[in-house]
Amino acid sequence: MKILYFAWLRSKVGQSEETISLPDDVTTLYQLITWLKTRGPAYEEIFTDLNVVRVAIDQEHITGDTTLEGASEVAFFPPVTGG
Amino acid sequence: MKILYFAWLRSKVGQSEETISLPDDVTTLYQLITWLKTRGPAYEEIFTDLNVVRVAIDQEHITGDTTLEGASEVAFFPPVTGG
Amino acid sequence: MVIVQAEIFDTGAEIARITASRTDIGAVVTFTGLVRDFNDSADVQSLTLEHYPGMTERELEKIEASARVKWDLQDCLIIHRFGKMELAEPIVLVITASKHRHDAFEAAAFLMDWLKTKAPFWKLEADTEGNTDWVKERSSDQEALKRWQD
Amino acid sequence: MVIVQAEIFDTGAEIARITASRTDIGAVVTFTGLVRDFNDSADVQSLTLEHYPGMTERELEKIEASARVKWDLQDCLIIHRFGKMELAEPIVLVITASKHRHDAFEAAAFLMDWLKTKAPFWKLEADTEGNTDWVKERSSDQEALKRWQD
Repeated sequence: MKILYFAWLRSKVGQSEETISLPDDVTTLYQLITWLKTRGPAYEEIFTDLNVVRVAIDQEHITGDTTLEGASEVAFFPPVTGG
Repeated sequence: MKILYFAWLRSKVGQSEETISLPDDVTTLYQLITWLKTRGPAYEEIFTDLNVVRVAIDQEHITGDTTLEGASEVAFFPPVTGG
Repeated sequence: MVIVQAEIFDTGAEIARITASRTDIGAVVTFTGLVRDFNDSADVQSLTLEHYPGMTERELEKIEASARVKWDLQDCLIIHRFGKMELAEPIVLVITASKHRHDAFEAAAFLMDWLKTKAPFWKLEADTEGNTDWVKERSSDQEALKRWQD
Repeated sequence: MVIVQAEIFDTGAEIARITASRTDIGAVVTFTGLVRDFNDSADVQSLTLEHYPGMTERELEKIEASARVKWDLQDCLIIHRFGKMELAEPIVLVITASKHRHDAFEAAAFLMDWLKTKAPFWKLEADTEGNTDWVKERSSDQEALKRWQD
């Protein structure tokens, strides 16, 4: 699964994109976030306040928890600030 | 006094501008219109329905009757139709 | 600035002139009105705009001043043509430049509503057979202007 | 049409392209957003816009389609730049062409309110001393968008 980070989330994590193999027990978005937070302090930090993190799965905005079944791309980013 | 006509009022009267000497008893706008109507059928016609005639005195819109004292230019035109 | 002219104008050139060497403008809105092929008549071929030289400029300058009082504008331009115009030619241009987009949008819409109802211009349309017709005042335009009245 | 590009665009050229050889357009509204010298930071020197390639285009195409449903538009163009932009450079362009001015104005204002709040772009401002700062979401922009919700 491809994970994308934008703006300050990208700066903190230090990369814009990574491809990961999900553990079997990670099947929903919240489980993914919880699992990502175990991967180091930068991940811990970007997901501290989920009010300032937006999510898109396969390029569609998501609010709330949802299954990751069939998803190939999950993106995390701050609220957009437009043009 | 200079009298100006625009759009279809100009077409009917057949001129865009004329300079007239007002009779002594013509001192207000309504008196001017009444007097102009005596000058021929074209004038009679353009002033038949005053709801469709607009007036400016010295390039300021006027509604209702008013004195012509000090005025040098009276313009008659239909409601404007813009750009 | 207000310009009343017979010549065609170029919207792009006017935007460039307004924004040139300025760094305090965040939003530029332009409205360009064009001659289109149907209006009151079934098939408009050309349009002739008669105006009241002198009064037209005065009135446009007054409304530009009003817009600058109502909204925070860095610049404002009105160009209005008179005389004969062919299909697809530009008739009127409003450009508003502001720090913020809402001021630019609102001021441009206000100016256009005013220009369509109050500016001393009269339209004569000619169809493909050469018939001409003075365009009537439209009540929808008068309604549009009402929303700006305090 | 939606274009997401790094290159500078020319508003005048885009207007010309949209109106060329058409006689059914009565009103063209353009909105051009420019980099200006103060925003969140005291003195902005340049702006870098990050976007989400693929998703950005999809989202812009969706909102363009919405605008074409809500209003009677003859044409509609959105150009949005990404990457680094210097002071006074254009960032975003919306052009709406319609028979009637209200459709053109409303659609352009709607698209800009949406672009300012919903389009997947993130702004990084750099000041004269080289400090950079991610721009925060603004509640005034969110408020602006609310007026379009049914």
